[in-house]
Amino acid sequence: MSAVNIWERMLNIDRRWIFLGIGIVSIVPFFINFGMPVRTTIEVESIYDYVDELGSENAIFISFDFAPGTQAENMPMAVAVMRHAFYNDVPVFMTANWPLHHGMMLAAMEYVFNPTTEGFYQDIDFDDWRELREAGVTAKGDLVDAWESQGNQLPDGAMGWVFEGRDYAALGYAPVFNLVILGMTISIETQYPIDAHENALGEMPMLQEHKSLREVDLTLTCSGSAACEWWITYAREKIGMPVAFGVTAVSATDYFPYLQTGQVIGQMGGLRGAAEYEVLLAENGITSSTDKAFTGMDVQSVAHILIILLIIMGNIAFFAGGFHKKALLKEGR
Amino acid sequence: MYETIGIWVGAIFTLAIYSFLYKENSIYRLAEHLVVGISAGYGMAITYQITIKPRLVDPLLSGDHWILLIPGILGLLYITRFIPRISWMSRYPIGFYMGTAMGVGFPLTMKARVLRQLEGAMVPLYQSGMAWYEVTGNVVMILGTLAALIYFFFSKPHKGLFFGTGSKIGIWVIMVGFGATFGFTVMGRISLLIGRIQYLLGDWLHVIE
Amino acid sequence: MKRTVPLMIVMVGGILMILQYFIPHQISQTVLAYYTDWAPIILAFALVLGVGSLTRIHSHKIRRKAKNWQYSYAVLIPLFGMPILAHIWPASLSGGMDSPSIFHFLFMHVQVPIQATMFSLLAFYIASAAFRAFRAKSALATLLLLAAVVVMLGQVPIGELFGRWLPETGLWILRYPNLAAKRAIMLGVGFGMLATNLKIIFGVERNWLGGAGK
Amino acid sequence: MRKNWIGIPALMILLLLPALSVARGDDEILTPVAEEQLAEPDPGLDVSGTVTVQDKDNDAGDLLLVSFELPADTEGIFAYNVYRRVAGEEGEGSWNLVEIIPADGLSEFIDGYDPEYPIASGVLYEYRIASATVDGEEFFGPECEAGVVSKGEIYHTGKTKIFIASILFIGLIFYYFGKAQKGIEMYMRPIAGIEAIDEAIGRATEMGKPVLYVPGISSIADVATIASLTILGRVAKKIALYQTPLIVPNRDPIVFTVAEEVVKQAYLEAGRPDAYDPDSVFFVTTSQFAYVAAVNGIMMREKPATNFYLGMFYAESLLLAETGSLSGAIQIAGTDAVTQLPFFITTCDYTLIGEELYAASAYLGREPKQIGALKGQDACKAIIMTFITVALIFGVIDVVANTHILDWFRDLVTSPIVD
Repeated sequence: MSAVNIWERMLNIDRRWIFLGIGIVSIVPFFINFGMPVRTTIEVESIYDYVDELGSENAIFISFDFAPGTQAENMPMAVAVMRHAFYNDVPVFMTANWPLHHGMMLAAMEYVFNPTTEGFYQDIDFDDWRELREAGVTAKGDLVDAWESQGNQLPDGAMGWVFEGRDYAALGYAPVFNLVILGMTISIETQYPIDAHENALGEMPMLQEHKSLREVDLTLTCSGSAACEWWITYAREKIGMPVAFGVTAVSATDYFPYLQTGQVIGQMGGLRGAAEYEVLLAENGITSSTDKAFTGMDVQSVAHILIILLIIMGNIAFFAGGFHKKALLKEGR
Repeated sequence: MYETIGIWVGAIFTLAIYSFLYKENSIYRLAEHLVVGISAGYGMAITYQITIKPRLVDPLLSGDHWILLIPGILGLLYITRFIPRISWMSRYPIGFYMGTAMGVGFPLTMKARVLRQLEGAMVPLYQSGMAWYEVTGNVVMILGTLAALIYFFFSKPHKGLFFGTGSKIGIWVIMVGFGATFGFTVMGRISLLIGRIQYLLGDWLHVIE
Repeated sequence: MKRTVPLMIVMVGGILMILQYFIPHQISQTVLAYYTDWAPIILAFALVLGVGSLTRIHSHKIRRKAKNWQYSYAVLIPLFGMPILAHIWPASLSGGMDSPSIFHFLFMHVQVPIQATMFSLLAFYIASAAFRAFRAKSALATLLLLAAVVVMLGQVPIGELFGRWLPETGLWILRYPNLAAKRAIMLGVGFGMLATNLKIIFGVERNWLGGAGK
Repeated sequence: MRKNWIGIPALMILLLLPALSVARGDDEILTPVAEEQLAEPDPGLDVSGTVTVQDKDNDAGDLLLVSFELPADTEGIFAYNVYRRVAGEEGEGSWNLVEIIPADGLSEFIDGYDPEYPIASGVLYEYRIASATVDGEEFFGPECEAGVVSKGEIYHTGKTKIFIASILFIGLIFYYFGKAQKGIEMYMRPIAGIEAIDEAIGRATEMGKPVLYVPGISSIADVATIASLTILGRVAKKIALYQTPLIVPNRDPIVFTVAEEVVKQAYLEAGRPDAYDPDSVFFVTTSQFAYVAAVNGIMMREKPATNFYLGMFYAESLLLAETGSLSGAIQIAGTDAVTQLPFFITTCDYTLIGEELYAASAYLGREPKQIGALKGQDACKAIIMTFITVALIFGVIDVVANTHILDWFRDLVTSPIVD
C-alpha cells in the first residue's frame, strides 16, 4: 500500500467514525469531570452584580422563552439566576411565552426545589402558610422565624426556605405574550389573575409590593428565539425596565448592539454564559458547587478540540497526499 | 406511570432518529413518517383551536361580527384549488396576502435593513478611551463593508483597481465572517447534543444527575 | 377576472399598507386592525391545501403499492387522528400543563423528542462538515479555516491555555470583519427585498399567479 | 462610476432632512383650564399643582401628554397616583387610576397605553393626582380639566426619513424600469452560479437520477421564496426537456400551490405537459424538523443526483446539505439568510450569496424590467457607499480637527427606535 493511499483513505474516511467520535466525547465528560476553569466576562458579571445588589424589597422576572430543543443552554441560566435571587431573598416572578415553554418553567422549579438536587431550596406551598399570611406575617425574616417556630425544620442540604407568593410566583403562559408584557407594565394582576397553580395573585405579598413591571427591577429573558426582543420593545422601550438576556450561542452575536447601546444590562450567551454565572455563584459561596452548564463546558472543550484535530488531520492528509495538485477527490461514503 | 411510558417512548424515538447517522433504516423511516403525520395533524388541530375557532367561528356564532364573513369566504376560496375549473379563484386570497405582506414589509425593510444598517456603518473611528484594536476594528469594519458591497455590485465587471480589488477584498471579508460564524455556531450545536444526552442518560436511564 | 383582479388586489393592498405605515390617524389604525384580524384567518385556511396534498400523495402510494407504501399509514392515521383527538379533549392543546391524553402524549413524547433529536443531529454534521470542508486549498479557504479555528478555540475553556489573546482575537473577528460582511449582505438583501416588494405590488413579478412570465 | 451622479440629488434631499425636522415644530400648546375645586388640603402630604395636558404628536388620537407641577414638599411621598375621568362625570366611582408614577422627580407621562382605560379621540377628560404614601394612603390634588382633546394626525413626522428614502428608492427603480422598457441594453456581470445550475441538471440527466429542489422553508411573502420559485420555473423547464424526475417537497401550503403551478406551467412551455407527474410537487408538514426528517429520508432513499436549496433557510440548512453530500449529490444552494450561508458555503458545490439569489432569479426570469430593477438596486448601493465613504472622511476629520461633523451627518439617517 503506497503512502498516497493512506492519505487518500484518511480523507475519504467514513464519516460515521466522525459521528462516533463526537458521540463519545460528548458522553465521557459526564462521568469524568475535568473542571477546566471558565473565565468570566463583563457581559455576565454585570448581570451577576446587578442581581447581587438586590434584596427582599426588590423583585425580578425570569421569563422562560425557550423550548425543549435549546433546554441545555437556556435552562442552566434560569436556574442559576433563580438560585441567586432566592439566596438574597429577592422575589421572582416566572413567566413563559408559549405553551411548550410553560413546561420548561415547571421543570426549572422542579429542579431547584427537588431534595435530590444539590443545594436545593425547600418550597412551601401557597396554601401551607395561609395562616401566617392572614396573621400579617409577610416579611421574609419574620416569616422564616414564625414558620420554624411552628416546628418545621429545614431539611439537610437545603439552602433555605422559599415561600410561594413571597419568594416566587409561577405565572406561566398567557396567550399573545407580547401584549401580556405590555399589559404588565400597567398591572401584573390584570394579566394574571391567578398563577399556574391557580392561586389568586392578589393575595400574594410579593404582588402587593410589586403591582406592575414598573415596580420590578429586572427581567431575565431566557430565550431560544427572537422572543427576547419583545422584552426590549414592550418593557425596556416603554417603561425603561432593565432587561438581561440569556440567549443561545447562535443568536448571541446578534445582540451585541443592544449591549452597546445599554438597552440590555448584560447577556449570557449560550452554555458558556450559563457556566460563567455558575462560576460566579460558586466563587461567592451562593452555591456549593457549579452545575450542569459548567459540566457541559467540558464537553464543549473536548468536542471543539476533536473538531479542530479533525480539521488539522484533514489538512495534513490533503497536503501530504499531494491532493492540492490533483483533481477532485471522490466523495466520502 | 404516564410520564414513565412517555420518557420510554421519547427515548426510543430519539434513538430511532440517531440510527440515521449509521444508515437510513426502517425504524428511522417509521419515526420520520410518524412525525410528519403527527406534526401536520397537530398543526391542523392547533390552527383550528387558536385561530379559526376564537377569531372566526366564535365571533360569527355570537352573531354581531358579520364583517368576518369576508376573510372567512376569502379563506374558503383556497379550497377552489381542488376544483380545476375554478381553481383560479384561489389566487384571490393569495393576492390579498401577497399584496398586504409586501406593503407592510416595504417601510419596515427600509428602516431595519437599510437605514439602520447604514447608521451602524457610520461610526466614529476614534473616541477617547478606545483601545488600538477597537480603532483598527472600526477601520476594518467600515472598509470591509464598502468592499463587500462592491462584491454585490452587478452592473460593473469585477475588473480594474476599484471594482477588481474592491470585490476581491470584499469576498475575503465575507469569508472571514463566514468562518467566524461557523466557528461560533459549533458551541450552540454541541449544546443541542448535550441536551439530548442529558435526556437519555438522565431522565431515561438515570445514570447521570 | 382570472389574472387582472388578483393583480389589482395585490396593488391596492400593497399601496394601502405602505401608506398606512406613515399615517398615525385612527382611520389608518383601523385598517391595520382589520388587517391583523383578517390575515391570520385567511392564512389559516391555506393549511387545507397542504393536508390535501399530503393525503393525495400518500393515498396514491398506498393504492399503487409503491415502494415503502406501508409507511404512508404512519402519516395518514395521525394526520387525521390528531385533530379528532384534539376535539375529544379540547383542553389539552398546550404542552405539558394539562391532564394526560393521547393527543398530549403524541405531541409531548413523540413529536417533541423527535424534533429535538433532529435538531441535535447538527452537532454531528457540523463536525463532519468541518472535516471535509475546511481545507487550505486556496487563500480564501485558508481565511475561512483560520477564522473558524480561532473563534472555536476562543469559545471554550481549553482555548485559554493558549493565552488570553486567543478569545480576544476571536471576539475581535466576530465584532468587526464579521459585522462588516453581515452588514454588507444585509444591505444588499434589503435592497433586493425592497425591489421585489415593488415588483410584486406593481405586477412586474407575477409568477406567484402560477406559471413563469406571461 | 457613471451612475454616481445619482448620489448627488440623493445627498441633497437627505441634507434637507434636518431642516425639515426643525421646521416641524411642536403642536400648539394649549394652556390648561385649571378648575380649582374645593381641594381639601390634607395635613398629611403636600399635593401636586395644576395638571397640564397636551395632545401627543404622531398618534391615532389615543394618547395625551400629561404633566403636573410637583409639590413643593416631596417629603414622605412614595408615588403619584394619576386618576382620569371623562369631563362632566360625577361621583368618586367615575375616576380611574391610570398611572402610578414613582416619586423620583418625574412629572410627565404619556396617558393612553393602558388597554383597560383607553383614551378616545375627541373626548374631553379631567385629571387629578394624588400623592401616595408607602402604605398607599392618598392625598388628592386639584381636579383639572384637560384643555385639549386627543386627535389623530395624518402624517407621522418621525418617519420622514424613511418616507424620503422610500420615495427615492421607488423613483430609481421606476427610472430603470422605464429604461428597460425602452429596450436600452444594460450590462450585467455574469453570475457563476447560473452556469452551475445548468451543469447540475445535465449531470442528473446523465445519471438518470432525480433532481431535488427545496424552495426554502419560509412563506410566499418571503422575497427569497419568490426568487426561488422563478428559478424553479427555469429548472423545471430544463428538466422537462430532459425528462428527468423532479422532487419538490414543501413546508408552506401556499408555496406548495404556487410551486405546483410553476412546475406545471414549465412542463407546458417545454411542450411536455404529459411528462408532468402530479406527485412531484408536494406538501410535507409545517413543522421545521419534521420537514427535515422527511427530506433527509427522501435524499437517502431516492439518492437524487442534484440537490437545489434555494430560498429562506434556518437551522436545517446544514442538516440538509450534509445529508445531501452524504448521498453523493451535487448541491447548489442560495439564500439570503446570513446566519446560514456559512454552512451552505462549506458543504455545497456552489452557493449564491445573499443578493446573488435575487440577481440569478432576475437573469433567469429574462424580463428586461427585472434587469432594470437590479440596476436600480445597484444605484441605491452606490448611494449607500457614498454615505459610508463621506462618513469615513468626516470621521477622520473629526479625529484630526476635533470637530463633530460625523454626529451631525449620522443624524441624517438615524431613525428613532420606538415609533
